[in-house]
Amino acid sequence: MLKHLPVLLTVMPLAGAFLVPVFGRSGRGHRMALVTVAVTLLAAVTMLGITAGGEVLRYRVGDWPPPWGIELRVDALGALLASFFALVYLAVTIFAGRDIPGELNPASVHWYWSLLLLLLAGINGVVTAHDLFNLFVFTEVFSLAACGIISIRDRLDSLEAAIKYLILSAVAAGCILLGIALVYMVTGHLNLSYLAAELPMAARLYPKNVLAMVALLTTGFALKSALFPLHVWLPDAHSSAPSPSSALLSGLVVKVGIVALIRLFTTVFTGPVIAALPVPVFMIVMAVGGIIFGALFAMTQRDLKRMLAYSTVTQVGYIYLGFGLLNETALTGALLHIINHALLKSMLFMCAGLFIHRTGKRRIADMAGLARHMPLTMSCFTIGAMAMVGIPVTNGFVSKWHLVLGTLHGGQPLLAGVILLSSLLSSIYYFPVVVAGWFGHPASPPPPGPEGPPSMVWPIVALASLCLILGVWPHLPLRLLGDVARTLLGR
Amino acid sequence: MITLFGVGCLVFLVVCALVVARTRDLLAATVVFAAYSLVMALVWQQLQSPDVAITEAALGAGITSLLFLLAIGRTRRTEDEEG
Amino acid sequence: MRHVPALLLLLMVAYVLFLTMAEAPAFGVVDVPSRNLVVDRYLDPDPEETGVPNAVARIIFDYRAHDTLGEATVLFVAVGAAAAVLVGRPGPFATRPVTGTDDPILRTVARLVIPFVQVYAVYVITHGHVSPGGGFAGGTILGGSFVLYLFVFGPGRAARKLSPARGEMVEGLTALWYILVGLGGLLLGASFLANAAAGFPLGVPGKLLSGGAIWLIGLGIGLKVAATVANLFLHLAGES
Amino acid sequence: MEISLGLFLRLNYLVAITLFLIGLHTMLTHSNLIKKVMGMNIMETGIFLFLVSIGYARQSLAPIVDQGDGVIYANPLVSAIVLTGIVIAVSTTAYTLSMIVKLYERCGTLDVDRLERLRT
Repeated sequence: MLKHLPVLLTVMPLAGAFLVPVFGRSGRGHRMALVTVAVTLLAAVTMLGITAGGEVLRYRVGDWPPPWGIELRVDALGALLASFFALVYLAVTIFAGRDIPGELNPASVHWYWSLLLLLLAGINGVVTAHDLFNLFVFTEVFSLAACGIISIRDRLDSLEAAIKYLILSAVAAGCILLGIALVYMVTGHLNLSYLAAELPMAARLYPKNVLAMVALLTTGFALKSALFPLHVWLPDAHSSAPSPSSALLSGLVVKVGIVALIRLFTTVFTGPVIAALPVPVFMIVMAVGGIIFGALFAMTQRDLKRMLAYSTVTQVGYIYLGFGLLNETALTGALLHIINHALLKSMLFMCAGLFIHRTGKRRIADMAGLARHMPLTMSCFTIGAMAMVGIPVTNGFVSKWHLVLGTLHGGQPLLAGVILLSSLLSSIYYFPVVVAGWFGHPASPPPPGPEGPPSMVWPIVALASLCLILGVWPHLPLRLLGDVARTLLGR
Repeated sequence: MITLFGVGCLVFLVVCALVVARTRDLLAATVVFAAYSLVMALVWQQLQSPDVAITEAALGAGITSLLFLLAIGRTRRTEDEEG
Repeated sequence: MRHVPALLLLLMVAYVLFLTMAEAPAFGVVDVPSRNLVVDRYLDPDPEETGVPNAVARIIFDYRAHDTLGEATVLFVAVGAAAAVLVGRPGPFATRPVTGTDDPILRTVARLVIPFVQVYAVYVITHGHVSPGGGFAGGTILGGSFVLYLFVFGPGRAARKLSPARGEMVEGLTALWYILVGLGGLLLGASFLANAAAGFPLGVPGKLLSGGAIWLIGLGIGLKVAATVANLFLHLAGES
Repeated sequence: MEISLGLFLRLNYLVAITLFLIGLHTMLTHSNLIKKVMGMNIMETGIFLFLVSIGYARQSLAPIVDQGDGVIYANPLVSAIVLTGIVIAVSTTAYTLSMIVKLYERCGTLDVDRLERLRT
């Protein structure tokens, strides 16, 4: 059974998602989703145990050998991402159990659980894919499911945001598919390893074709992962979705595009193939734009979820910055930041969701004095804000530290300045919320009562403690990711 | 495929696409789009991909056009908001 | 004027793509890089590996069946998300365009035509492995016969034939069928979605009952697509 | 000169890219949502035409491989890719149109610019 885990990682959530409309209509959907996510988490952690030593799990779907059939691969990076993503998923799914039924039309609640599992299947499909077209198909699965968990909230602004997101996703899908067509035309392969072997030859014979292909694929995946200036869909989509969806969209979904790009740039577009094309430089420029502008826009927001969404634009910029530098320390920082930001931003969005659930208000000004009524949630929000700014003992500090070191190793002290400047900007928009939350006076106090249902408070507390644990003892993921970064860069 | 008929089909496709893009009447655009899909199916038949041609005729020309018709029926017929 | 950036972008894309096309491998030639060992095996004239002569069916239901699972999932996601949106409260500008017709000619013709359409659809679904067509095209035609019924007799009567709840159930079960066939390959000692390697009987190539898992998956896909199309149009016609 | 000759010999590719660009242009510049979806479909069929053209060779036959030896068949892999692509395109279209219908029910407009003005 162990050798089938790479494919089961995708197939189990799929089976769960197909079962929900059959059996999950009468309120059982949430429990079915929970069980499925838990089993997926178990599978991912098992694979992490196997691959942590450097082993790569290869799986031939349908028993066909690679160039003919579809190959799946799980390395330490894939297993680590799948584990953390499933962990965040479990917390969000527990949280959503009390939040979602009140937010949605009762006739569509069971679809929410189904779409949630389909989104997980899409993410896992992309993380495990080792075939370009397979990657595209599962990219579409997660893109459509991501729109689905936005538009399911029966409001005008959610619909508008989902349409915008879906149309831009379709442009991205067009770019990716045309890129795949171009690369298939000159190599005749879709498997990533075989592509990598054929591509140097093809780049000599048809250089323009290969360059256009790299540009199209990069644009497509950058659009899906909201790299500045292609982020225009993100603030609306992430702020108008139901809070559990926002947590997943900001925490996980934007990262999947980056993971796909990291895979492509470390296995296929290596060395001479992209030597003529300054993609990394381009990425760094865009990343710096995202870091600065995301922070500036976040400062002007009055809606809490919109502010968090713009902060995601900044954080995506950090990850692209570390990736574009292409040195070991920076890449380690970027990979660690993918995980840290997944934990942090999901936690912050769940805090925001609980504030909204409890008070019915969503403006930043309404958070004043809430610590008196919701001390645990406010503490967790404070931890998240500290980590976003990059204060020591939180996990955000560790990844930012590695990114700064990476810029120095890469001989770019100016970029280190950008990171520090943006930390300053983050503190300008995060800390007033925290200070007002603890010391402000509420305009209208919320109705008396407990902080919130335990199933909504504890997932937040669990993720916040994990953020602190990873901030104090970052060695385990760091050592693993350091090895991964070395392998990816081929050293 | 490099027959007069094939070239004619390709020219027809481009003309149809331009008409769909330019016309302000969404219903007319849908009808032209259905014709476009059918000719596209014909081109794929000539390119020796009958599986794709059948699927395009059923899904692209049939289902997609019907979807557009229903969507226009539930919304408005012209692209201009004042119409 | 606000379209100027978009136009500049398009001109740039057009310039790059046309230059690319001018130096791409020639059109209509056998000697191109995409015709390599991969395609040769797919086109193996002896169908002993898969048991079916239609090379496209070989690929979508056997060699690359995992992609087709993803494709069926995309369809499931899209129609599920659409259904979840469409059952929402009606807004102030709501209309119902499909009411059916009282025209006796239309009703009689529809009654006569629908059985023939359905027989043809079943033929296309069940012969997907030996001739062009297959689950996706045939399923669409089968769903199309339901759409014809819907347009002629109105959404109320159509929903009595197949209610949205029942349709969703059929969709879920047929999608599960795909996974079950795949898991069958896994439990028989091979991999997920394995066909001949797992010992599915391939039968005599060219016959109706041949191709093992290919035939089973094609059947499930046909039913799933039909249910999906029917369900989608029922929701879009305003019946929920 | 060289470029135009190269493009003429690859007429199918030229038409496919032209369709892709027409569709992309419609998607990016039209403010009507249904028109944008039509543009999306044209863009995607352009890509499919490109893919199918890659698989064609002169005198090739449809890839139903029971026609004896020494026959050239069209590339079946691109057909499989295009089949998947068509289904994905139709799914996206269906979902987008459903959302557009619901959006219109709420606010009575299909125009993105007007939606923007309604919001402010």
